Amino acid sequence: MKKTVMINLCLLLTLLFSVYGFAGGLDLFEGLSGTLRIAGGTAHIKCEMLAGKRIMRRFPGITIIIGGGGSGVGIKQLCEGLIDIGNTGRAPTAAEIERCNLNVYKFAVDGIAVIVNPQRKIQNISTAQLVNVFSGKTTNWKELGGPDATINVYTRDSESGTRKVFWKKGLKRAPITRRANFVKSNAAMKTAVAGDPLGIGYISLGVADSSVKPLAIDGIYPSIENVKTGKYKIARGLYMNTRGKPGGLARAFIDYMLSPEGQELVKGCGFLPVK
Amino acid sequence: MSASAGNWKIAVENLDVFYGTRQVLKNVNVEAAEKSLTCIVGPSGCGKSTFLMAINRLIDEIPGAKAKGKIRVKLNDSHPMDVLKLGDDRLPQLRRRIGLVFQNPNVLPMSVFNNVAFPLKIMRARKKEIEEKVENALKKVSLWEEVRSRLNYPARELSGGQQQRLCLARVLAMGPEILLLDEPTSFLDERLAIKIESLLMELKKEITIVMVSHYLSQVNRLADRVYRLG
Amino acid sequence: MMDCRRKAQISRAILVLSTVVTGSMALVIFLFLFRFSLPLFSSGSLGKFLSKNWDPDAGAFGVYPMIAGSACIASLAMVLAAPLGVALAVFMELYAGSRFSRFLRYFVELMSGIPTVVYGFSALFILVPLVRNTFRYGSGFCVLSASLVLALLVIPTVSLITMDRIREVPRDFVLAAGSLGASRLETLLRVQLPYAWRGVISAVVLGGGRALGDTIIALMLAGNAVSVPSSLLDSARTLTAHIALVSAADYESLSFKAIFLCGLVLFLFSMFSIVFLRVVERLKE
Amino acid sequence: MNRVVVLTIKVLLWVTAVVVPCFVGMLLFFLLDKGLPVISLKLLFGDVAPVKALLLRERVFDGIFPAMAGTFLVVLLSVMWAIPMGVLSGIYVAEFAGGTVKKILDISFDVLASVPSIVIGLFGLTLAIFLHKNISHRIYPCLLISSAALAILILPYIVRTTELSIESVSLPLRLAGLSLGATKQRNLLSVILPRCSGGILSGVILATGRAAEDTAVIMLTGVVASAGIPHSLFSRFEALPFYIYYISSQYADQYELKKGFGAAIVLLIITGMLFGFAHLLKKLVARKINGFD
Repeated sequence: MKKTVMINLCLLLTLLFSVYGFAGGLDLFEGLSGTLRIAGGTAHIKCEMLAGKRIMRRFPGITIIIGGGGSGVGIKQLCEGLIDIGNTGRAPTAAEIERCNLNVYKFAVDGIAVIVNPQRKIQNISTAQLVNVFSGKTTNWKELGGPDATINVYTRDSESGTRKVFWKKGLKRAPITRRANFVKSNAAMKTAVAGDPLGIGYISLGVADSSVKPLAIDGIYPSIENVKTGKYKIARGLYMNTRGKPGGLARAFIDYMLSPEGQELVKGCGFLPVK
Repeated sequence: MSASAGNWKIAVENLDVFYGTRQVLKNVNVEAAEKSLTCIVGPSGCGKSTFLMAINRLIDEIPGAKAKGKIRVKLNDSHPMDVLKLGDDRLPQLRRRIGLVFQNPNVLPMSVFNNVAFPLKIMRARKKEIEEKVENALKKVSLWEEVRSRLNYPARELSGGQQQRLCLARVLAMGPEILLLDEPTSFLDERLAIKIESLLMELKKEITIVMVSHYLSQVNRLADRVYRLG
Repeated sequence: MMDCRRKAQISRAILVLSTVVTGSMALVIFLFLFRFSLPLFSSGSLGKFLSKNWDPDAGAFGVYPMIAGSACIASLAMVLAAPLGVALAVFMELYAGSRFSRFLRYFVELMSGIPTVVYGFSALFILVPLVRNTFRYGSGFCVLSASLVLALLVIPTVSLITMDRIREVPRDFVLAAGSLGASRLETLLRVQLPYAWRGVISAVVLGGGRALGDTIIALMLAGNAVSVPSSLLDSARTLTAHIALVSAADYESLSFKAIFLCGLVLFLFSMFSIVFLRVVERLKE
Repeated sequence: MNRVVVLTIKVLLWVTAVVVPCFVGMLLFFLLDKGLPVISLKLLFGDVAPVKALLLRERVFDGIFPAMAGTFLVVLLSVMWAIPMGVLSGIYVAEFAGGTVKKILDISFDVLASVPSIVIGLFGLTLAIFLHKNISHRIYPCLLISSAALAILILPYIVRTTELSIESVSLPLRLAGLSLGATKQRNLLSVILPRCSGGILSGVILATGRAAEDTAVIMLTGVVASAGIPHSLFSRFEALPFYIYYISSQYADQYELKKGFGAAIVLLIITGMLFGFAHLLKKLVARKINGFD
């Protein structure tokens, strides 16, 4: 009994230390200054912003700018040299790696959940139903056991890594209806479905919160536990990519995200740490 | 107190007109008898035109203009009334009964025919009636022969003299009881001026005319009564 | 004396230089849009870019749905804004001088100063749910929502220009019509408005250009689906929103070239509308 | 006209005159209702002391201060590019260009004024990429590129108001200076320009308002959702209109949404003040001209 208390206390202390940055992680940035540009995948943003704020609070000489656009944009801007780190929510393709001489760092594992508005009673959806809804064959909630109203499908554009993975693993490469509304990022997906009682979309597990309701697919609930055990299949790695070997701020940032402190952060964001 | 006895048609009492803060007319008193021709004379810029525009309340359309005093008018089949006290909605009616012809011919941007037909169309006359009245009016001002082949041409293409007569015809077509004329012959050559003058002599048997002019000879020939402004 | 002339020459040179730069700006923008979308014309693949499919993963780069979306949203906005704008102008002239008319004039001027993003932001939380709940079809992000708000954006343009042009109608005509017994309304409708018809057309065309050129309202409210809308409640994407959405960094890529085509279409439309207006203004009655 | 027709028309006019302001009023009221309670120093500066933030001693992460500063800087820069170019061109077109040249220039400025802002943004973006590839790898979409693109957006307004103000100076006044032996340049500087400076200034202020509210141009040329206060021309930056757009599509929680409302009100106040000031100035100028002539 006493032992568990001790362990708990220790854990709490480490947590506190890591939050306040005494525990080594932030020291990676000692002596560095300048601007670090990051863009691309939007599932990463929340987590990287948290890290960025910590770093910038401690080191006023460092500016970290994190933009979105989607995984595809991340790779393209990286290739053009417009940014230092390109986020992707999917593994870069071999062609991309070769063309831009990419170094790839996986720092988290993420699941992609199908979400609806909390007003919907539905809990579970089968893969077949999912395919029909997203390809535009099923257009009424009645067919899913809901009210007699149209289903509003929300999707991401072709730059999105989330879309690519969801399309491949969730929809089994079935086409997505052209009548779908487009949103620009994972966060925007959450806002859109939270605001539309008749909406359905797909989103990074780390970005989803209580304002939207994840659906179990074929009976399996999209939780980080189920991703970890491999039961929930629609999962993907989150990557940070650099052109060539990273140096300076980019190197430090990637190291920080992979450090125990960074990985703790990753966990806090609702992702599965890789270490 | 009121206008002196007799069959007056218009009685203007203590009329002041202001443009903004500038006073254009000061304490004007004029009386026009029914079926007569009253002339207003005075140096240019003394407000003769303003005086005419006050009678049919057209000064309301000039931003900042304001009239004070009394302008009493006795129209057929109605009681004498003070024009300045009329509500806005009755002004169109009033202006149809009191026709005004400007010194500068201000034809509307339409065809010759439509210029004369404009007031008739507004009164919702029938097509046939309009055509007749237009022809009659144009004949009265001796314009018919000149424009009958050009009725659908823009009125602006007529000569100055023709435009002036067109404007007179336009007003006559309304069949007014009172005719206000501002230098009706200023753009006309002598031959036409004489024609118009004889038309006016003819008209005043039927309707009341108030005319502004600075041709003294013309005034002497036509006027039953003369007032001097300024 | 010599010094003086020298000074004049220099100042003149500065004037000419800055005028050359600013005056050629429109041309420069055109040339660069043309330069980057040129490969589309010369390679004979223009048809591919005007097709109905936009799916970069499948190699489809058709911008036709966006052209249709722009046309639908802008024209619906104008169908609303043109009569309302002209009506407001007529109202303000009809009751010119009254307190309400003066208030309206200030209000319309204020409207022209409201940032488009503010319109979009408000409408996102009021209008979109309203449309969704009223029609019980679709998400509320649709042609109708975008057009309604665009109409608000354009109304001041239409009514202020129309009003200015009505005011330019010579006073003589107003007096003539008044003296012939026309009421103010009749004068406005039968004399002033017909005389100012070129002004009304200018107002509507310039307003239409504004509706077509605005990005943020359609981006926020139209839903951005890549398909030709078949009802007012369908989601649609405009050319402008498409340019904003396809963020890319590589101007050699096909999706970026398609974006330049969108830009070129928008540019050509605004150029033709200006030329059209010049021709209209020069027409005789 | 028929009484019924007249009545119908009048009713329609009244309905328009009441409904349009009501509709706009509703949108604004909603905004004020949601946003006014949020307006506070906390909205602007988050948890940082205002003085420290203003002196750039401490960085603001949770307030809209960086967005306001970004908007201020990008607008200031764009106006700085656009005023000299625009006014000089306006002077040339009004005073020196004649005949065909003037006609071509007028058309060119009208076309430029009607080019959608997103197209100008696209121009700026491509320019940035081009410069990045061919001139210097240090150039990205940034404050400099954004302000230059915004300058292109507002240039035609400034040229046109300058031109119109100069042309509205009456002939007698022009001749008065010239008849006293002034050169054309002298006359321009000491008679004509002072006379129409008010008109030009009100045009410039209106153009400033245009630059402050535009979202499309900066969206493509360097604005981001969080960048802090830019410390050089080559930095990315934040801006109020983009912040509002960004929040609208992806607010994380209700507090962030409220900040969006607050930011919308702040932007409305800024542009409203600029427009109000410009109109006031226009009126003063009109009165002055009427008073003298």
